[in-house]
Amino acid sequence: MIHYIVRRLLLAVPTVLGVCLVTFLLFNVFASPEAVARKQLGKNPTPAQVKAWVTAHGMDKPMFFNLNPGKDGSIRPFDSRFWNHMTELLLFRFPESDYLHEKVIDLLKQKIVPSLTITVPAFLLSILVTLPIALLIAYYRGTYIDRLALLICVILMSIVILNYIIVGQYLLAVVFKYFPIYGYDFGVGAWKFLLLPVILAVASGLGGGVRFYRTVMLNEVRADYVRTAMAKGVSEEGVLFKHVLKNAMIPILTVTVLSIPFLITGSLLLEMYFGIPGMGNLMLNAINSHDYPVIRTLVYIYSLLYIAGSILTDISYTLVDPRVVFE
Amino acid sequence: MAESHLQIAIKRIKRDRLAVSGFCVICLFAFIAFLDSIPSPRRDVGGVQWTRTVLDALFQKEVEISYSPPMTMTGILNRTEFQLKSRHLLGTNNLGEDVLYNALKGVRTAFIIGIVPSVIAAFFAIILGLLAGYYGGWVDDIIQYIYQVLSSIPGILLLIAMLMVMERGLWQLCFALGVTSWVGLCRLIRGEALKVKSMEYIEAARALGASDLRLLFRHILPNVMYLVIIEITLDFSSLVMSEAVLTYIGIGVEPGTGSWGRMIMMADRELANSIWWNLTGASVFLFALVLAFNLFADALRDALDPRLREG
Amino acid sequence: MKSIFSQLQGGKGGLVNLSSMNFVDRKVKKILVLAVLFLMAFVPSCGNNPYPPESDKLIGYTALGEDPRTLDPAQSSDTTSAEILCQFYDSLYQNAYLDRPYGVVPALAANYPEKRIFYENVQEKGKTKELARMEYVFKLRDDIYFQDDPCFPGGKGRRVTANDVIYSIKRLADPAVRSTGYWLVAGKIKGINDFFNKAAATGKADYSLEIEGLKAINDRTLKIILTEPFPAFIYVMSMPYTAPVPREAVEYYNAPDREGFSRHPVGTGAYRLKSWKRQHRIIMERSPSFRKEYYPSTGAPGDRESGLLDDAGKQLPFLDEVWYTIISTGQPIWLLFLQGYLDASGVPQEQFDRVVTKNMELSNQFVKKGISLEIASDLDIYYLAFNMRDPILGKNKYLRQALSLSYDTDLYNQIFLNGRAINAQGPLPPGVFGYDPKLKNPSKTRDLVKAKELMAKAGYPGGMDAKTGRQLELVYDIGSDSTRAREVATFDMRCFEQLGIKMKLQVNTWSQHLERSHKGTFQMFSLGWIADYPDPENFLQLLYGPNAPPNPNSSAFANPEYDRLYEKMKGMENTPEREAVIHRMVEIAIEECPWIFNVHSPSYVLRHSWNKNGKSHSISGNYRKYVRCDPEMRRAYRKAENKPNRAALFYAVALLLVLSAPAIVNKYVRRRK
Amino acid sequence: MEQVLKIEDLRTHFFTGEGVARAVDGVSVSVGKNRTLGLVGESGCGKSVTALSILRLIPSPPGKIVDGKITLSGKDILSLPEVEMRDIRGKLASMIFQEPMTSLNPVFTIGTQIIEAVRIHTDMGKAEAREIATEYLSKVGIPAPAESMSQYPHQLSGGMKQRVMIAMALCLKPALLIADEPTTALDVTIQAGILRLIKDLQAETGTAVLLITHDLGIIAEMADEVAVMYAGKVVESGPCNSIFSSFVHPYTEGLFKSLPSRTERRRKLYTISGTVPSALRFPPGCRFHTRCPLAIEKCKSEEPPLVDVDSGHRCACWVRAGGSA
Repeated sequence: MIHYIVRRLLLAVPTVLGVCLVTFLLFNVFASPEAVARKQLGKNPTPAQVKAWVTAHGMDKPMFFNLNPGKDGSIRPFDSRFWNHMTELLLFRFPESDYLHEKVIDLLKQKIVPSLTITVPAFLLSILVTLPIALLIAYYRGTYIDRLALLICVILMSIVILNYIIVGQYLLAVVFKYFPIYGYDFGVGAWKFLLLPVILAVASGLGGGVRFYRTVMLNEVRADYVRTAMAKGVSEEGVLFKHVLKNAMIPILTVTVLSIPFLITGSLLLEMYFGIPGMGNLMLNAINSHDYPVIRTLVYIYSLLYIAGSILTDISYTLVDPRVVFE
Repeated sequence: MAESHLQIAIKRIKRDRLAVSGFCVICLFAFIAFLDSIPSPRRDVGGVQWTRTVLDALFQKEVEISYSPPMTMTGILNRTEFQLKSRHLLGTNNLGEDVLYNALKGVRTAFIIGIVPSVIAAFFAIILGLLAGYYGGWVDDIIQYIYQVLSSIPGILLLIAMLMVMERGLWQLCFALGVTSWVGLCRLIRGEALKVKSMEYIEAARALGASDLRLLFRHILPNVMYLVIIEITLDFSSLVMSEAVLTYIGIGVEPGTGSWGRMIMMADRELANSIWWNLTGASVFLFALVLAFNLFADALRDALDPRLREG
Repeated sequence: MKSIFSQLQGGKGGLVNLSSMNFVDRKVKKILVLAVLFLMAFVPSCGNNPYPPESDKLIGYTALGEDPRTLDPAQSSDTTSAEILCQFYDSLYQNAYLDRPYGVVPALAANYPEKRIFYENVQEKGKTKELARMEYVFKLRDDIYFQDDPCFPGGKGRRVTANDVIYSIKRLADPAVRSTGYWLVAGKIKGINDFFNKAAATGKADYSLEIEGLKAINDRTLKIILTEPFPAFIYVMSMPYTAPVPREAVEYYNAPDREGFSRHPVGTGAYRLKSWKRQHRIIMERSPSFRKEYYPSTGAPGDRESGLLDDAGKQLPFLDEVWYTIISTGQPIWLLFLQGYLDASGVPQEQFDRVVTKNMELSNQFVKKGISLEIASDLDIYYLAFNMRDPILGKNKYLRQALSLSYDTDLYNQIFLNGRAINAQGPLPPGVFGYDPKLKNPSKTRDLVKAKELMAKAGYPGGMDAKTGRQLELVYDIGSDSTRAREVATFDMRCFEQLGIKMKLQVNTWSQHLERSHKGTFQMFSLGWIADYPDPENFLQLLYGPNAPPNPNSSAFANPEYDRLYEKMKGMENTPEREAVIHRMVEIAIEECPWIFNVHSPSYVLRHSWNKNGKSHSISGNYRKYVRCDPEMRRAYRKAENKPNRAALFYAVALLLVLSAPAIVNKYVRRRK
Repeated sequence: MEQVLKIEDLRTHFFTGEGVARAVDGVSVSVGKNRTLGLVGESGCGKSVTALSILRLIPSPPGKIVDGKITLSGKDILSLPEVEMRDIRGKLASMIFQEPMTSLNPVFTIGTQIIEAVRIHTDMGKAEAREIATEYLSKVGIPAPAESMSQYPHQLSGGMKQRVMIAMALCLKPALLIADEPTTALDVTIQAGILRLIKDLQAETGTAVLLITHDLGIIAEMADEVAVMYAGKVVESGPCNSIFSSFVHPYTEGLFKSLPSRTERRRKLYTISGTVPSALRFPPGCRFHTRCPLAIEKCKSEEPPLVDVDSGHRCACWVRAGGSA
């Protein structure tokens, strides 16, 4: 197994390099340094200031190879934007945020916990809620209950998440006053701020989730082994909850484990709407303030997580599917 | 053969009452988008350089001072031409703009956002997927590498990064959405092309001396087209919704383009003031189109996908 | 658990046939019951208070639109950063809290500065020129200490000296600091440009270099020499840019492994930073080393009546802590304010009609809640600029006046600003020295008859060019394609079309727009200006000839008399004489009509009854220390406004049960069969 | 003789969107203890549906047993509530399926699956059930049965899987074993072994066997009685010898003719012309008339009844067996 993981990690290296290259192209080739500088320097920057900013960020260096002699006359061909960018990312020497004047890595450390406090409960709760509902619907498959439930699922899916959030906040927090409208607290006090976002996150994913799980279940229900189990005298519920569920876990696991990296991404909208100071908010702020170093670093780190997540998915297959073995 | 498949598919869809009603709604919306795409034959008043369309001419209501509830009579700046009825059927927003008109203006944007990125994505996916599946070898390796890299970057971030470095705009958004979403389809097409490639009739055509290009586009492409069509219809809903969300968080279409996301963004604060019509107007339009497409796309997939047909 | 279970199943003929239930159902039902119980019992009791339980500290609750970009006073450019760091950093002077028109009073300085104009002979291109210089001498108070901080030996804040002020000003000219306030002193303080250039050339600023115009005579006395007379310089000395910062703190916190000086303010203000969680909350607490300062005992007319002078002579600050919750969207601010969790709020535009009546008073439902409304003039002017270099508009005063006369500011105000703005008569907004409340601009009373007469006088009777007989055509530029911009433009153009003129709209991107305005290829567009400091000079410079584009005089208005008066006014003190000069300048501007003066847009602030001593100020400053609060009133209000609605929850659960009825019925039917 | 299974006029219909498919439309057969009934017919003629109907495993909706009576060891199956039906499945009657590859649950071990079958119907503890499972695994000829218990289905070959299925089906000594094409998916070399196994175990336990197949060779080897089905109906039934020696129905004749003959190598293989009619639209009259070389006018309008042509040999045909009715 260790052998397998090592091999997968080695295979991921070219992908990581590719991600670095993509971010370089996006942020160095398509974006003009002067424009970025002006956005960061506020009202009335003097040209000298702009130039100083560009120099300080190394954005005046040549793109790929630096053939100009430096101050001491030596030529350092790899002191270029491309190579600096690559070493910065690959060696985890993350830059400072242009807007917040703080190390991106420090920002991440601050933001990750609030994001997780909302995405992890939402993630677990939504599995806990959608899976049983999907099983129930699979139990009633073919009946009008199934058709009705499916229609409701499609309807729930067709409501944009904005509406869940806006109407949910309005009803539950503004009109009925069950929850705080906005805010967050670090530590245990956070729970009362998390309830509403978590409920809304679960609700907004309910339709799609139930439908997906139902499809997975029904694909399994049609399988031959189900008939065998029924012929053995296993009750329909037993078949559903034991035989079908364990088989259905395979596709479910793929989707679930792959979505784990996104737990760290946080929920952009929920964080923005409820004032949770997490990764989503960081990202939004970076967007609005054109904070390239933050976005660049986030793209890179999330890609690493995503790659790790996909390796994790493959490993987790072995837990539910005996047919999969490492080789 | 293909003909009869199509006929069977149509028959299957016709049987599904929900899908048929979904299709009708889509047609209605498409008609509105069409009206909003052809320039109005009428001349503008006062030489204002609006790029006016038939929809503008038909529905544009005058601007009021501020909010007015649904069914209010139009008022202060009396310009009585080109009005369907002299009422604000869905009221006006804080700028006094007619909500119904704004919502109708969102239809065309929704259709563009719903279709153009898919088409762009399909373009990339078809070309790269076919090449990878057909030629295999190093071509396949390179293309697989490209989409391996792209799919390793979480879509939303890649999208944000692209929109950050580009100017904001409807077409830029379409492009960014398209470029970030072709990987899945490409994978499917590659697999399908691999499968079709080894089939006997392709072998036969090759033996008859058909060129690679001809094989690719005359013989293999039609066999993977159903995947493309399914993908495009299935993606429509999520694209329309993502436009609303992206505009809401400030990286979607630029101001001045009709957009339900923008309407929702402007309206979300109004609920507390019991001004519900603006939010409701945008949301209902969005919901209706998305629901119609969801219902229709499901039926279409069930009807077209041979894998499901046999199952 | 079991008892609840059976209760829920009901007695006779319960919803479900219990005997036939198997293990799966039981599990599902258990989860359902748990969920319902959770909803019923737990949710309403969690309460909607967004703050931790209150202690006996007196806390003020405020909202902030975004994180401050920086807490380094040399870098602040946005109002959000300024709002926060002004509380930490006092400058030599501060904006007078209650006085209107705006003025400054000493803060760290012991008194107003001594000023002197002297002349100096300068060699320029071989010729000797005599130039006027201005010398300021500032005296610092004796009891000013930096806030206690680990960067000082023993953690005790040291006394502030004149050298600290010099250090702070030098920082503005250090390219590495990336100061956004350098332009305020660049070219003004003698020798500061040399300092900047040297630093830029070597890549590192040498703070031991002397700047000619900056001298510490002794620990308490500071001399500044300006390259020209500029009385408004006292405003520069009241801005946070020039607030003294301790060199120890800069060096200590900018060490590689520390979080940076921009995150760790060490100043002399009434408050110091207690905690700052990004995108969440900034908490500031009373600084124990704050100097003895007292609430002002004089104010603007009406302040005594409205109770703003009740606390006169009391020691500042009043609040133990101020909590700034960062809320990026407007709606939560408004809702939290209504729930009593914020002490003050603006009036959101979409709420305006509901909050403010047609007579510009607070509507009854808010008055009943004890909320009060303050309408404060912001120092701004919105206007339509004509291009004075344009061959048609630039040469034709009557045409410009006619256009001005045809413009309906009142209707504009109604449509686009809920009628909240003030009809501008001239370039100066209320609250600025030299503003004349009695001023009546003859071209600002909408009068189409008169406008048409002027059109004839201008050579365009009925909008037709008298010479060529062709209809006059004018181009209106907008710099954005937003709906709003188009709406406004359409409105403006409709006004002018009534004179028979043909209007064309030119839609630009912002960069195109700037280019057109720099090249002077436009004819008219609308603009706004918000003051940097409360001196009329800041507004009147917008029409000063040498300030033509790319500088802020977008109209490229050039009038020799105006320019001469401007140069004179710039160096004058706020005397009646200066006022007369300003009035004359305004008169010229009105007569020549390079702009259509549109509106001044005031700000509307709502305050709860417990929020005492609130008064809005257009320019950022250290105002938190004046604010007082009555916690009892606040507690009572919050309690009354935040009762959760339990009935709705009950109905929701009932609805859920009804929705799940088909499944239960179906199950029952199946069993029977 | 004691009848273990007696099916009378069974009708199982499927109610689909396109109409009612009468997959089984009036089938009556019976099997006695220790006997084997072979059910023969082309695919789609309703054999499997009949089998599934016995265990009431018809997917419902859309399927439904609309009429008929099934008696299994004296119990009226169709009137039992679902809960009691569960006790019958696997205990009184068990079933093995065509696809051994997919019929076992891939994510459980073989042991788990057999033990589950045992424990559902008995009060045995885990250890006891394991013993029985191991015993039966060795009985069906699995080498190293104890080790195989912890193996997963994918680790076994197709033949082994089918043996596991048989072990699972017989471990509770059911009165009836339904074998639905048990060897179709297997290699020819393995087929004989599986069939032998079924026969051996039948001899040991006295189980009645309902063998469903389209392979007349297997019938010849295994069955005591034969019923030939066409389009949801039994067209000919009787003792194996009688049918093989003197088939009456033209359809049966067609089936036999289409067997590759050992004696006449040169002759072209016979095929029954036309295709099986869709269950949605059975032709009126005799359902075989559209393909029958002997069809007369009467066949097109009236349905032939099943009549005795020999002792216990019954046939439904107007032409060959019609005169007497």
